[in-house]
Order: sequence, then structure tokens, then C-alpha cells
Amino acid sequence: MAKKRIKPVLTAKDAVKCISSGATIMVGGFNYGGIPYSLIKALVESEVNDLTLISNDTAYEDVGQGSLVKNGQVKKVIASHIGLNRATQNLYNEHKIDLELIPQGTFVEKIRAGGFGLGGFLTPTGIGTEAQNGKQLIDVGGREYILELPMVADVSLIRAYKADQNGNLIYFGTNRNFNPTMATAGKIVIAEVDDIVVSGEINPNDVVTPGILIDYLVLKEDTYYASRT
Amino acid sequence: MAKKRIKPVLTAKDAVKCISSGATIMVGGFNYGGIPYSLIKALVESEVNDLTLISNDTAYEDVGQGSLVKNGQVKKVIASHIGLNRATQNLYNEHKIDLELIPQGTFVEKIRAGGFGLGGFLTPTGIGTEAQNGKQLIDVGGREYILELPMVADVSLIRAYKADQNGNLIYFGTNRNFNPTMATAGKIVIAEVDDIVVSGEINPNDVVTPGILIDYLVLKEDTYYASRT
Amino acid sequence: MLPVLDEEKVRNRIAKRIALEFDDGDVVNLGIGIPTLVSDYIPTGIEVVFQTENGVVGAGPKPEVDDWRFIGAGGRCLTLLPGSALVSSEVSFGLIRGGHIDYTVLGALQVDEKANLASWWIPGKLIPGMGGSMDLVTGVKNVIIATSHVNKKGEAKIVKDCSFPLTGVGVVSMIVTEYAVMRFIESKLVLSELAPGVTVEDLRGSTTAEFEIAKEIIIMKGCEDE
Amino acid sequence: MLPVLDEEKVRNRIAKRIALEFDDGDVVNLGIGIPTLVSDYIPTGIEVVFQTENGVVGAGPKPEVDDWRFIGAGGRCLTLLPGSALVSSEVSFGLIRGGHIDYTVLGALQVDEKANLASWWIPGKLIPGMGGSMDLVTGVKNVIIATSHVNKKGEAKIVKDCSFPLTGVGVVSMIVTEYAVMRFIESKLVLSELAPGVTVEDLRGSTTAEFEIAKEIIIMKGCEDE
Repeated sequence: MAKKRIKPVLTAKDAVKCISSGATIMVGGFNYGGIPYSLIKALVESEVNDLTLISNDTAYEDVGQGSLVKNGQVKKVIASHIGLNRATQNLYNEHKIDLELIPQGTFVEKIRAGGFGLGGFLTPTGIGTEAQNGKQLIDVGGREYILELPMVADVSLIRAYKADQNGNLIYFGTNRNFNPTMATAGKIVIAEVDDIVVSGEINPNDVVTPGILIDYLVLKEDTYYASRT
Repeated sequence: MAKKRIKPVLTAKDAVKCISSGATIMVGGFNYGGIPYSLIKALVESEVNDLTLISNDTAYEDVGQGSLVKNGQVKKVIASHIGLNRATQNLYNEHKIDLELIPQGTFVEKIRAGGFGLGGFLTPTGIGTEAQNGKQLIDVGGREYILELPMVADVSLIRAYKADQNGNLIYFGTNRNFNPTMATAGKIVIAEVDDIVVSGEINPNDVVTPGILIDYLVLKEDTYYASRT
Repeated sequence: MLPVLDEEKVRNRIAKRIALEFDDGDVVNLGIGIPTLVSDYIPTGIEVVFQTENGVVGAGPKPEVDDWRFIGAGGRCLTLLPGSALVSSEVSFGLIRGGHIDYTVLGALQVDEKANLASWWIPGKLIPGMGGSMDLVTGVKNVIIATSHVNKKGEAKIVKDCSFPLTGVGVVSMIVTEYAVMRFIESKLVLSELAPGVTVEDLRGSTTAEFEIAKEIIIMKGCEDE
Repeated sequence: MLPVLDEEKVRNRIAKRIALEFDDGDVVNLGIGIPTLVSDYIPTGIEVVFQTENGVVGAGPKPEVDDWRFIGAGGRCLTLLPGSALVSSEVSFGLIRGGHIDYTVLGALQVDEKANLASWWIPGKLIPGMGGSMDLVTGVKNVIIATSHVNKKGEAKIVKDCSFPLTGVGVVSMIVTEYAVMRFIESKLVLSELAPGVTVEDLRGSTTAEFEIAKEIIIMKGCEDE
């Protein structure tokens, strides 16, 4: 289904209805910053489970996508770091979730490759470490690289600062992190934002994520983490 | 040599002194737009020759890097399109220059790979065409891709709109094109700009090219193409 | 005998027909030549987002006063519509290769019955380079070819096998000429629309590719008010 | 016998010594733990550019009032200095992997005599993940390890062969502990500085890696005004 030119603005609850149990979702954020808190809250309050969660870190036990893990809605986590979330660590230790750990630079590059139509890329990161296990190594000019494959999701949940009606996005501070990249790699992309302005108000030179990537906009509803978004 | 925190501001003539005969240079620009005209002019007026020129197109015969080709200072062109510059086409036809043509998306991605430390990437672009000649093909999940390798230069000549004293850059309109990517892939990077402002005047959220990539700043000197830059 | 049409009419008929393909909100990339004209014929009520590979998402028409800091892929000045975005070539080709563009409209030297396209070089002539065409045909969801039915020598352009260097393999979705509309359906080339005064037999005489005939052939859309 | 130092002194001595390594304009990434303290000791007259892997180039100190929209890699709030830039994680790791960062200062579980680093997981304990550490040690020009000379059980951390999972192979440039400074020169580990009251013999007793002695060993810089 084609994306609309003027983006539908939904409540968080309605927006996450496009996520079914068993889906693969990407969630933006680094530590506390740039997490789509309202969308995650709506997902935690839904019946959805068996999710595969692609997220750099799983935040904290009761914060953002961390609570999705703690709540038992996630069957597999793909991340670079889970050390801040004891629930993720324990569930993995008890074999209750699957876990795939990927170096952070490789993690974001795999998402970009997925979103930008590449079949993979060669990275020197992780050569000689566990990160190369099960992966093809390719020699280029006498140096060995890991062939890393693209990563995509059914739905990307991202956090931005402002959107215009066409879904063009700008970000604020360190809340940018993985969000622009994940906006390229979801079949459906939902952006939670502080503010929606009329088209023309965002300078085209400043746009970070072009609106053609976005399906739905959601105004942030969560006030608890307001100061953190 | 480490790059300076506060970037030296040079004349175009002094800036291009770091380019020796035989060097590989990258030059930003698409058609008329976003070409570092003053730097090219200084180079045309220099004694430098035997250059390898990496540039999306070679502009027109007497425009920008096109005049560098026409002037006989280039021994090899790496580009996606030379159809606007009869000099490039004729010199190639007469075996007076080498030419490597690369699909435009692959061209810019090779530069990014060079600047961002990747060993290469797999692209579906060009499969079954002459673009795959001499390149390794890799099968991923039943689909064939071309393995493309990174591309770097001794010196990148780029064009931006504004710089701050730390070399942070913003771009204007369609003059952005290949410039931000080339800024990552030159051992030395020289940015020609309309304006240099004090640090703090460019909003950190708006910066496209972080100043740590830049070696030297040059204020545009060429007025002939002023309206085009 | 195929009707003889002046070049102006050929170009506009093709552009007009292609403009009827889009839904509101579709993201469309236009090549140079006939494809450029498509933007003049978008029906009222439909707004498409024009993307140019040099970094505009949401391009508008030519400005009254040229500002060379805003150009399209063909080098002509353009305007930006409200809600547009400017991106680098790196991101632009990411969008293209990543399947985020709905349509690309391109010219052709030859299209063959296996949906292969040759569009960038006639060997023996000076080489121009492929520019962004290979990325476009590889990544964009639908590739529409806008071309005169035969070349200036009267030779078929819709052929059995492309003899010129390829732009892409199996990439074409649809061909629009001044005489007909053909589509690739399940890897077969199928004739679905004919311009007024054109018969299937006429078309076969100027088409060396094998093609099937759709169950129902209609008059080429857009010709009714010529 | 190695001198006994309180933990505060250990941490600050290491941080202070590392802060003397930088030239004006160097781009520096600091890991969590002891590395974080390095920013407190940059000498007057030297300004380095602090980069955080979550997207800040030009980070300043902790603000008086927390604004969680500006955090560092460790999750603490930071300020932006004039002339800073904010980038995405994609670009940040491009800068890291691409060799555009001059120094990264990281903690360690073990460093071995082949310049291998183990820093992200003690098997048997809960797994935290490698985060950005593997990219940092692979791409950053100089990798400085900031670590106590032995672990809490008194075991050597500068070892013959890392037994814990590696972060990178042959990646370490320099090791700074509370007792010594060692550098990898032509693939050999070389002792170049000793803290006051530390002898080479003392150090060998707490170091299982083989190391050579620099022609001239000096007193560990930064200790003079403790």
C-alpha cells in the first residue's frame, strides 16, 4: 500500500494496531534518548507478543522498549548492548528469549543496508572476535572483512522532534541516534513527534528524514519522560 | 598530520598547493551545482597535471572540473556521466585519458565506503550489464550482487554554503549532492564556502558535515558562477 | 500503415498517457527528454511527489527567475513545493535503490521482450555514461519507458533482444509509445492499449519483440481529447 | 611490592596521565568508567574535541540542570560547546570506523602482549553486549587502555593471552595503569614510564605479559604534583 502524501495523524493506540504478534519491529533510541515512548506504552498495553525487537539497547527494565521485554512480549532481541536492562539479561540467561548481539556500528549499518537496497557490506569491525561467528569472511586487498547482511523490519517505531504534514522530520540533540536510519528500513514507519507543523514550516535544507519514508505520525502522549524526549 | 580545531582560512591558490601532479582528487558537484569553482580555477591556473579526477560528471567543457579536463591536466576520469562535456568524451575517444564509468548510486556509495571504513558493499545495481565487468559477484540468499570496493582520494575539493570556524558545514539547495560524502573520503579536505561564521552560529542540529573532517576553508572567490553556487 | 504524427504530438501523447498512471501521493522520478513532459499532464486532484536523483524530494515547476542553486537531474532550474526535502546524492540513491520511489519514467534506445532495457550508449558513438539510470531501473518499484515506437531510421525499438549495452535486466514494467501501451505481466510482454487508427497488425510490423494481446484492448487513454 | 593506593587515587592518576597525550584539536572518544575522568585533566592551552558514539562531536561538561535530550554514551547529560555538531549513529560510527577519530580511551578486562583487548564480557556472568567498543578499537587511530594494573582479586590484567572474549585483535596502542605506562611499538609491548615507588621487578610480578624496557624509563608523567 502506497504511503500517503499528507500523513494520517493517529493516536499511539491506533498506530500500533498495524503490529501483529510475531512481527519484527525496530525501535529507535539510545539509552534514555530518542525512544518513541508513547508508541511503546501503547504496545505494552496491547495483546501483541512474540515480537522480534531490533533496538540498539533495551533501555532499562521499566523504560521504553525495556518494559516490552520485561513484560514478556518479546521472543527475540537484536541489539548491541543490553547491560542496562537486567530483565533482558536474565530472560536470556533463563533461555526465555533469543538474543543476537551485534557491534553497534555494524548494527546501524545493517539497517541502512536494508533500507537503502544493498545486499550487504564488508566491515573490519569484529574480525577475530565472536562477532564473526557464523559469518562469511571476505578478503579484499589482503585484509579480511566480515560480510554483514541487511536488516529490515515489518514496522519501525521512531522518535523525532518535529514533523510537517508531509512527514518530513527533524531531530533534536542526541535523540537522533538510530531513528533516521530505522525510518528507511521498516515496511511501515510510524514517527512519534513533539510537534506537527504545516508543510513549508520546516526548511527543506534542514530535513533529515524525507516524508516519503513515513506512514503515520503520532503526537507524543507520554508526559512521564517528557524531559527525556 | 592532525586537522586543526580552528580551521585555517586560505586563498584558493594557497589551498590547492597541497595537490601534487599525479594526485587523486575528488570534486563535488552535479551539473552546474555545488562545484568548488574557485578551487578548480586555482588548479587550472597551476602547473599541476596527471590528476585522477573523481567527480560525478565532468560538468561542461569550460565549466568547473570540466575545464581541468579540457586543459589536459587530468589523466584519468572516474565518473558516472560525461555526456555534457564533449572534451572528456573526445579525449577518451582519442585514448588521451583513461575513463572509468560507474553507476551514480554506486559511485557515491563507493566514496562513502572509503570515508566510513568499510571494505566494500554489495549492490544489485548493474547486474547483467557492463557495470559488472571485472568485478566479483556474490550470491546472497539466491540473489546476485556486485561487490563494489571503497574509493578515496588524496584531496577532496568540496563546496558548501556556510562554515563555522570549526569547519562545520551546511549546504544549500541542490548544491549538496556529492559534497558531504566526499568530505569523508579525502586525506585532505578543502571546503569552499559562501561564508564563514563564528563557532556557535550554526545550530549543531543543522550541521551536515562535522568540522572534524575538514582541513582548510576557502571563501569563494569566483564571481562568474556566483549565481550558480 | 501506422499513422504519421508530428514529433510534438508524439511526445505529448506519450507524456499525457503516462501521467494517468499515478495515484495521489506516488513518488515519481522523471528522466530527461519525453519523461520531463509528464509533469505537465498530472490530472487535477492527483498530487505526486517528484523526486530528482540529485537530491530533491518534492520538486515543483520551473521558476520564473532561474536560481541555479536549485536544479533538477537534467540541469534545469526547478522550484521546491511546500513540504519538500533536500538530501545528498548518497541519500537520494539510497531512496532509489531501497525501493522508496514508486515510479521512474525513462527514455529508451531499445526494450526487449525479456523486459531488458538499453538506454545509455550506442556503441560507436561517443560514450556519455550511465549516470543514475542503472540505479533507477534496479531500485524503483515501477519502470515506465517513454519512447517513440521506432527510431529515426524507422527501426523497431521494442525488440527481441537488445543489441545495445544494457541498463538493466528484466527491469521494465510498462512501455508507452505514441501508438500503444504494453506491460510486462508475469514476464510476458502484453499489448493493452492502442492509439486511434492503429491496428495490432500495424504494430507487429514495427515491433520485433513478440507480444501477447490483452483480453480486452482499449483505446489508448488520454487520446480521447486530442 | 607495589605501592598500595586508594581507588580514588588510582582512577585520577590514570586519567591525568592519559590527558597529557593529546594535542590541541585531537578528536577524542572516552569510554565509561576511568576514561570519563580524563576530560577533567586536559591541560590548559589544549582543547580537544570530545566525540560520543551516540552522535555528539564537540561535547562539553555536565550541565548544571539536566536536559535529557543531550546525553553521552554513558547516559549522563552533557553540554554542547560552540562549534559542536550532532550526527546520527550511522554517521557517528562512520566517523569511528573511517579513522576520523584520533583517540579512544577504554577500560579493559585484559590486554595481552599481542595488543589484543578483552573488555566486554566475563563468561559466566550476565552478558552485557559489546555496544560500540568493537567499532571503536577497529576504527579509531589510537586506542588507549585505562585500567588498574591488576583486577580486584589481584590477578594480572596485562596478560600473555586474553582468556576472555576479545573486543579486537592487535588493536591496543598504549596502556596506562596506576603504576606504569606501556606502549605497543612495532608489535612489542614496551614499558616507558613508572610511577614513583614502582620498580620494573614489582611490575613484572603483577604482569604476566612479556614486555620490553624502553631505553630510557621516565617517572610517570602527571605524578609530580600529586
